[in-house]
Amino acid sequence: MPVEVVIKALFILAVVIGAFAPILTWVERKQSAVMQDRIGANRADVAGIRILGLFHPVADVIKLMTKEDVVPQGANRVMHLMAPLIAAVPAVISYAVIPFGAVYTFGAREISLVVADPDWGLLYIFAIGSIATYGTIMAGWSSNNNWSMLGGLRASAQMISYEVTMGLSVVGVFMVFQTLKLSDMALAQDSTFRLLGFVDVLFGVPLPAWLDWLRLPHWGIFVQPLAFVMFLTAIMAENKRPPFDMPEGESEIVAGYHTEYSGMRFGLFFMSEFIEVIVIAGLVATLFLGGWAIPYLSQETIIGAISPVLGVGFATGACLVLHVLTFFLKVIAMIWLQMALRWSLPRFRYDQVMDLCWKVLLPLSIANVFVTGLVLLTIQGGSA
Amino acid sequence: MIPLEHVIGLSAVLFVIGVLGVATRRNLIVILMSIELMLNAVNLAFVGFNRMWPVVAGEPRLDGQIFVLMVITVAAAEVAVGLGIVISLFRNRDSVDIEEVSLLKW
Amino acid sequence: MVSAGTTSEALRWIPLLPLAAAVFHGVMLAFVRRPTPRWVTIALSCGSVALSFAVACVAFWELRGLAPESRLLVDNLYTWIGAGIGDQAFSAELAFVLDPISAVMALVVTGVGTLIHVYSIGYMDDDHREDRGFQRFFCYLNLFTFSMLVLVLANNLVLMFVGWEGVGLCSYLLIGFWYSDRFNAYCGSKAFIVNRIGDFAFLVGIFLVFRALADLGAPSVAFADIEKHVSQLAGLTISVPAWMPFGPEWSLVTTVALCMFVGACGKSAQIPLHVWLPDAMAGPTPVSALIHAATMVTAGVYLVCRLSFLFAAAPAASAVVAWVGGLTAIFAATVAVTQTDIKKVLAYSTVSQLGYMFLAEGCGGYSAALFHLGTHAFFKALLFMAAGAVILAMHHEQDIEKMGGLHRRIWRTHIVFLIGVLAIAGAPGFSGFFSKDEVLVAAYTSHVPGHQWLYAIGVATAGLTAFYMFRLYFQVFWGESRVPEQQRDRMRDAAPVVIYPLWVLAFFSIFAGFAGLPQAYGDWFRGWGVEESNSLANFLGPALVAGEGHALSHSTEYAMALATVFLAATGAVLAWVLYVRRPGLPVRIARRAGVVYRLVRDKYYVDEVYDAAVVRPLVRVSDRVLFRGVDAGLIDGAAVNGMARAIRGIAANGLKYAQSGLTQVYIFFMLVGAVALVGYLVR
Amino acid sequence: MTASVVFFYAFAALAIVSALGMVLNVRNTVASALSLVVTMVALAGIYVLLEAHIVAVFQIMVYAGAIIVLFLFVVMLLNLRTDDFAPGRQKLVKLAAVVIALVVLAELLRLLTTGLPEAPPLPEGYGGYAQVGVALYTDYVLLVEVSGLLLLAAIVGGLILAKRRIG
Repeated sequence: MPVEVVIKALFILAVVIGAFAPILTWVERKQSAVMQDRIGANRADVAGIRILGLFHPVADVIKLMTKEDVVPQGANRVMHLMAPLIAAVPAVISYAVIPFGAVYTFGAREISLVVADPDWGLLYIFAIGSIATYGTIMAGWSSNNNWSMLGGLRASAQMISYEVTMGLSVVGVFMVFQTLKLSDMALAQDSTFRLLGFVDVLFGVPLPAWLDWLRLPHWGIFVQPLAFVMFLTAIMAENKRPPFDMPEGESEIVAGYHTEYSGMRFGLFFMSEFIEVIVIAGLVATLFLGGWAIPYLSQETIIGAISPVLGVGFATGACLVLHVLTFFLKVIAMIWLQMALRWSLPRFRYDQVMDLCWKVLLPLSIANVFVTGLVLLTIQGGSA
Repeated sequence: MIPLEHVIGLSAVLFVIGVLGVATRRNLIVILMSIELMLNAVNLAFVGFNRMWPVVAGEPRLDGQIFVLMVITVAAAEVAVGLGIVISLFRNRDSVDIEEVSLLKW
Repeated sequence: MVSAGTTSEALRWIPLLPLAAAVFHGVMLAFVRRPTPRWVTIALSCGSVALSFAVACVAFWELRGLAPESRLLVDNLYTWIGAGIGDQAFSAELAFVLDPISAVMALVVTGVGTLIHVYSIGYMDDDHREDRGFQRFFCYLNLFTFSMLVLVLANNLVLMFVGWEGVGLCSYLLIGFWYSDRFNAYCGSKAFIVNRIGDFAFLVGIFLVFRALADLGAPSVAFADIEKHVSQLAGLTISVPAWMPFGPEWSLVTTVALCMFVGACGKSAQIPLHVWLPDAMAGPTPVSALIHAATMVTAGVYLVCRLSFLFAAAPAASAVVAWVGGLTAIFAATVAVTQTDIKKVLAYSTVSQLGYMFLAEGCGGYSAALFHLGTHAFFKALLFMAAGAVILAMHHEQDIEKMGGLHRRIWRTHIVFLIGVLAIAGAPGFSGFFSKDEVLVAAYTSHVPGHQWLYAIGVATAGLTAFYMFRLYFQVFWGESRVPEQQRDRMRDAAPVVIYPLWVLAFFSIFAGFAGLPQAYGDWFRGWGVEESNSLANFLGPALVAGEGHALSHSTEYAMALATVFLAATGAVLAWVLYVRRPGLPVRIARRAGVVYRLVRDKYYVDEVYDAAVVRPLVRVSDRVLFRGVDAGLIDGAAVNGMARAIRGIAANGLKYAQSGLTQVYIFFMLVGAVALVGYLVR
Repeated sequence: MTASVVFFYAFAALAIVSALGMVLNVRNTVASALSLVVTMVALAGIYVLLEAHIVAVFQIMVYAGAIIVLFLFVVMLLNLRTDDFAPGRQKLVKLAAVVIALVVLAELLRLLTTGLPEAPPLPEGYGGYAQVGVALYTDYVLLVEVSGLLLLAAIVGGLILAKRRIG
């Protein structure tokens, strides 16, 4: 295994698990506080230093680590212990295929900023995501607790339902970008398209030259806006966070599938949710927001602009840094969006969740596929 | 390289395990799962043979893999209906024991 | 396989338009509860047929524009039946072809059809029964037009057979249109069943041709392919058991031709399958005009023309055609003399005229046959429709004994009827004169055994025709009125929509003859810029096999025509004497003739003979042997119930224990089977 | 022995063991189902080793991600904690079935004694989603259509079977 891959993997793990995930617990509390006009977490201190309550995550970890790890009576011990791991691992390894930068050429060396880049990257994420379901189900079943089992039951139904919609809603996206490979997808979005180009294509009216300047980044959200909404909805439902937290539903079934968990095992469920938030943010950014792409400034443009001044090598390096920063900026924006949604919307009723999936999103996503196909056919001259 | 005899052999072993499950277990759900196992064994054989002859007459052929995809599709349909039957059976008999379901006889 | 030809996509609309109307009516009748407004029905039905006529005209014009040898329009919709690969590939296309023969037919069918559709509006106007007869009638009529056009335009035998059966079906439906009367339903069934006999032979013919062509390595049923291989076919024979007549080897072409001719006999009401046509008059009069005079019954004539190359290759079959046609002509003419039902007379006249056409075809005068077919379509349709107008005026009274002296009351009908009578009788200048002349010339000049006799029969029939037609005319329109008093004053001509189509037909009955003016008369107009007068024959020529050219001197032709006209005039005068001057005479003659009169009046007892020889034994065998013995006893008793009883016995006493209801026991048995199978494979 | 061969035997052993675990576990249906998931995943691994990536992904997505979850869902819905069935009625038949199944295995393995050809190297781009997609929508388009119909029928059928009351 090349060193490069290890470095990239370590980097992403460090960023995601080491930095983002713990801070997210704090972010969530802070954001909810802001939205509810409170101050939020600010008490934990080390020798009187509070820095906005940033010590709370540390304190939380210490608390969870030191708590007793209870296995309830009559529970299936092995399954009970394994469940949190199965929930957490897929979330972490999905990050392997999300590119956080483009391919950069340093002399003879090509550096691609993605840990693993299979052709079927998107399918990989779906496949891994479907494994994550088992953690929840096992937790719910093995706890020997009716609330837990109800939670597991709800989780299984909800997750297989939304998996279908999630898959179908992005079909339009990979029809547009003609690839399932996430790095290619991001690369395809590193360009722009004419906002009024459809006039030219549909009616054969050539656009005046000045209108050619009215351009949008060739991002998924602009070419597949409906898919963006549907995919975000479906994947948030997959993550089981509010407003889709039926499997936990603390006002109904105590705490759902993790009622009987304590200590770091509970922490793992907790963490896996946050890691998934980051995965969702990264995935949505890659699919719909151009990934690492800087709007209106393609890779060649940037390198071409800087290299006369500072040389190609430095220019490439600068571009790399800019791209990675852009990517994480987008990830942060998407995390913020999820947090805002989580604290804005009340929990759905169970039948509403199912109705939304099967009666709204699924037909819409199929319609989206049709319309996308039609548009693509028109643009390509309809000779298919 | 992976010896293909062993792939097919593994397929045969898994198939027979599935057969055993169908023939000996009384839990209808487990029987359905055993059928899935048998289908999977067949899939494995398909993929193995496909790997053995990927190119036919100078043209890459994916027939084996496509068949597997179709088998998966059929399996999904089969499970949907099969589990529907299980649920309605359980509703009527309060059990999924296949030996309970023996009314259809002389 | 479609032979080379100019592609013309317009062709498909000729049959499809009437079909569309029929389908619309069918849907409205079957699925829509509310009645369709009459004007919709009328506009759709008449409009579609008229439009189809227009398309046919356009296509005809396009056809005329082509060089004579390559006059062939083709519209290949799709491959209907495809089988086999390579050399043995067989395909029957759903393709329409328009060559001169089918062009003439298509024009006649759509043209006369349009007029009859219009006429039907008036004729069926009083049909207010609750089964929505008006729309039903037009539905059938459109369906018929469609089927007939498929028959005419088909490029292969199988497609033609579809149209053939379609017209048979429509004929059945329309004869029994007023099905609440049992007799009408009976007549419909009779027509259908008698036609089946012919159709069976036709089907055998198709199979034989297909089989023979397959043996030659070119399986096909397309006319073009058959024609291409006809010389090879001529050498083939069929082995039959030695005890059969003419065995043990039959000439294939002759057999096929005879099979086809039997089919034609059924459809065109030739001896011995003519019995259905007079009974078919039970249907509404427009139907009699369209189906049983102008178009469907000529399908047989058309078939023989279509396969003229086949008949030309089989002289024996041709002779049979000629003789059957001739005998039918005179036979039906004699019967027509004695009938008193106005439509029956016309029906027998139709049979007789069809016999004429076959006579011409058997003698090699295919274009003469088609010529007569066309003119006959005009004047016979005219006669039927005029008769229909009379019937309307008489409030559905059809017995001519109860008419008489109508010329004053319904003078418009009278005039057109007279034109029709003159045309069919062969009055010089009228269309029938020329076409009949051509038929007789063909008979005179042919080499069919006994062609002199055939000619004599033809001439005699011409005289008889004039006699019975004038008899009909005088009985109906002249002499003393035998109409009941109170009805007499209320009689008037039918509505304009009924009468106007008659004028059109009357026009054609007079002048259609000039389309195929024989050269002998054409020469009279030479000075007027007419070079080739016999344009119809010239037009048809390339599509038909070359007939035996008749090198008759003009003077011979004039002499022949004169003889015919003289006989016809004699017949007409005789009719006048018998039915106007001395009305009492016919009865006395009939009484004197006694047995002969009764024999002829009762149509030579053909129906009775068939009834005794075929129908009754068949019914008896079906009832006693097949139903009670075979079906109830053998099949129901022994096979169905016996089998069930046997199985019940076996199953109840032993096999039931295998059905334990335990799924896994079944699985076990399955496994045992699998082990056996796999074990056998790896043995 | 390369890494892939080692992985193959590891996955094969895992598949066999977990399959046996599924069939032999008579107490806990959920555990059976989870064993089956392991078999599925192991098979997916073998598919990857056999360079059938798309099949592997779908194996996990559909089998592991949907079908077995559905099994688990039903088990949990019916709350089948343990198999407490009445004493069986057909012990002998089952014993015979086991024997016969083993005979089948012997027969199948006997078929294998003839040497199979070595797996040839694969052409460029073989088995990618593009190629699979093209094959699906050209040569096998009828199959795709029919399976779509089958799925629809299965959805309707499953719905009607599992619904408590119609209407």
